[in-house]
Parts: sequence; structure tokens; C-alpha cells
Amino acid sequence: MTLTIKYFGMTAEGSGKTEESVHSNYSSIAELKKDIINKHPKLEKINFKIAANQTIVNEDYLLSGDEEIALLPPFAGG
Amino acid sequence: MTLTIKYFGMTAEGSGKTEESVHSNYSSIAELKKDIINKHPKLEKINFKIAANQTIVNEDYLLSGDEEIALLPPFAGG
Amino acid sequence: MSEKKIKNSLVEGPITPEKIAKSIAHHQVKTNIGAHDIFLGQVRADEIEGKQVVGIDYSAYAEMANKVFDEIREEAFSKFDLTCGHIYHSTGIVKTGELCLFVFTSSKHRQMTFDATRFITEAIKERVPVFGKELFEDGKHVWKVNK
Amino acid sequence: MSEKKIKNSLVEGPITPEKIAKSIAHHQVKTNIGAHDIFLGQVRADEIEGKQVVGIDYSAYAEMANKVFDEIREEAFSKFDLTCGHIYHSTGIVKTGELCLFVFTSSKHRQMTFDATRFITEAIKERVPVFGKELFEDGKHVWKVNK
Repeated sequence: MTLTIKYFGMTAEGSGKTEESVHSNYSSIAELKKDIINKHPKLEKINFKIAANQTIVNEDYLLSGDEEIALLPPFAGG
Repeated sequence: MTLTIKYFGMTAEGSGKTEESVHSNYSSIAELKKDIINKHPKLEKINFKIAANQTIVNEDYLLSGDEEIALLPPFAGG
Repeated sequence: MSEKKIKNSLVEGPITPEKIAKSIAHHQVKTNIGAHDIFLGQVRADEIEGKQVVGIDYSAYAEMANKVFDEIREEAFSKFDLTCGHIYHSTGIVKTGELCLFVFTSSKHRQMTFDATRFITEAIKERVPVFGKELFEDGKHVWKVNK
Repeated sequence: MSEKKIKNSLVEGPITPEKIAKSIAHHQVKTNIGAHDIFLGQVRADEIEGKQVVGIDYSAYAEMANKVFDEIREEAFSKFDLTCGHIYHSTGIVKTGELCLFVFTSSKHRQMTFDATRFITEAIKERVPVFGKELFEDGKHVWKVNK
């Protein structure tokens, strides 16, 4: 599968990226998250939620295809 | 004493006046009110509050001098 | 007896969107403000006994109204942690669709402005001697009564 | 899968008082409206560790943000008896004193607009993926976190 990973605010700052593509067969978000943190160790200390296809998901969400994954730091709207 | 009587909205419509002076020695608002209604019988059917010197008062409020009395129909601000 | 200068909160005719914009712009120099809440009253084309309201002719016991507007503003400042609080109410004719009331509060945080604007608006409806003649196209009228 | 047209609620740069005035003026043709409630978020010159904030650089996950703005607006319409409901949020730099959020609801009666504007504002703070970099004069920054 091809996942598009999007980074925002603190997670963009921590990874040095705003977007990247990942080709691998992850089963769950938890597995993907571990891999992303390995690649971008600064993200370990950042509190973020994960969205799959623009909806917040839990770590046990099962990835099923080419999805858009976003690493969302705390919201600051308003 | 000289009382200035002010009428607004429905009470102005009912009395045909916006202001008049009354020279007499009323003791209470109740007494004054009775006299005003005798003079302007259309006011009998109108629901109004009375202000003395710009403060709402009860009918047993005692008049003590030259005061400004206002007959206030229901409020419609906003 | 001490004389306190009472602000005039009454405006002749409708309150314009431009007045509101100007008032908002004036608050941009106050950089301790984080939140504004604005209530606007607009005249509705209500149908009463088959006839449509085309406007409201507002009158007020001006001296008392301004005194009560002032009291309400002071109560709001003592109840809520506000930076600013403004009230404007129309007198004279305000046509349907036009604005007759403008309540504007500002604070560091949002909760206080929400509470304050609501408090002020409710208090105005209940306590300020403003009267409204609802006008129909045929020249007839009824007197508006706040519920 | 049905495609729903999602409204764009994101505005580049600060929200101007003129935009607000224009939006208010647009509602004057809707003569069933009796009450509007407007919430405005303004950028504060907060002091953080001895340094003053000079502005916030907002970024957003735009597609998701607009989807969530839409959901919040729909929830407000289902909860409250509204005539209109609008949301605008800034992206990019908004300097202190400038406006970053504009929530505008309209209804026949006031209670619904008070409740709706508050509901929408709280939901935005909690659920919309908008991020804010608080900028200092020396070029440094901290990331804003909603409480």
C-alpha cells in the first residue's frame, strides 16, 4: 500500500517535512506510528493525534489501502 | 406640589398627551394614579408601571415634592 | 448629590453594519482582548392578524433608559471580567431587516463575553423603558410587548 | 460515494471588520430573522516567558478542517432553530489585535443564536485541525495549544 503522511505544526517542525509517501504493508496505525517515530525521533516527545482520510482514528485502526494519514498536534483554532 | 407626568407608547396614545403638569397634594402614587385614570379613562385598560424620578415605584410610594412621574407601558426594547 | 455623566446609548434610526464595523475596528488596539461577542436585534416582518409588519417606531423614556443602560453595563462589569462593553438601541423608525439593538462585549477569554452579552441583552429586554409601535403597510399599528 | 460540496471556511490573513459588516448587511433581506449573535476571536499580545506575542501564524489541515467546520455547522442546524450559520477562520499570519475567527448565527429569536454561536465556537476550538504558531519579535515562536 501507498500511504501519504501529512505533518502539521509541531509534527511538521519535528519531522522537517509537511508530506511524504510511505510504501509498506502496515496493519495498524500503531505499527505505522512506531515506524514514523523511528524515522523522525523528535516526534516521540510531541503529543499528536492521527487522522486517516480526514477522520481521527485510534491506534488500533486497521489500514486497508492507499490512505491519507495526518499527524495532528494539539489544535489552536479560534 | 407640582408633578410632571410623562406618557409613553400606549399611555401617550390613551391619554392623548406626552407630558402634562399636575398641581395638587397627592400622598401616594395610588392616589395620583386614580386621578389620572379619572381624567384619561382609556388608561384604565392599559397595563402600565409607574416611575418616580426615573425609578420604578410601587403604588404605595409616597410623593414628597416636585417629582417627575412616568407612566410606562410594557417594554419592547431589543 | 454627585452628578455622574450618563452615556447616551440611544441612536436615531437603524444601527448600520458600518457602525458595527467601526466599533469592531476601534477594539483592535486593545491587544489584551481575545474574544468579542456581539448581539444584534433585527426587526422581523412578523404577520399579525393577517397583516405584515413593515417596521417598528421605537420611542424611549430617554433619561431613564440611559440610566438603566448604564446600570446594566455596570452590573455586567461587576459580574464578568470584561475589557469593554457597549450598548446601542435605536429610536424612531427601524424598517424590517434593519438593526435596532447592538450589544458588544469584549474580554480576554470567550466565556465571559458569551455570558455578558447574554446577560446584557436579557436585562435590556426586561428593564429598559423602550416602546415599540409595530407598523403595518395600511398605516395601522399595534404595540409590541416583550415576552 | 456521493460527493458533497464542502464550503471553504478558511480565509487567508486576518478577518476584517469590513467583511463582518458586509456579512451583516447581506442578512437584512432575510426579514424572518430577529436576532444575530457573532463571536470574534482576536489575537492577544500574551506574554510568554517574558516575551510578547506579536502575531499568530495559523496553518490548517484544510480538507479536514473544512469537513469538520461543515459537520459543526450541520450539528448546529440540527440542534438549534437557525436561519443562518457562518464560520470563517484565518490561515497565515494574524497580528495581535486582528481577528482570526468569525462565527455568525441568526434565528427568529435570541436564545437559539446565543446557544448556537457558543456551541459552534466551543466545537471549533476542540475539533478543527487548525494550528497556531505564536510569533515573538525576536523571530522565535511557541506552538499555541487550546485549553
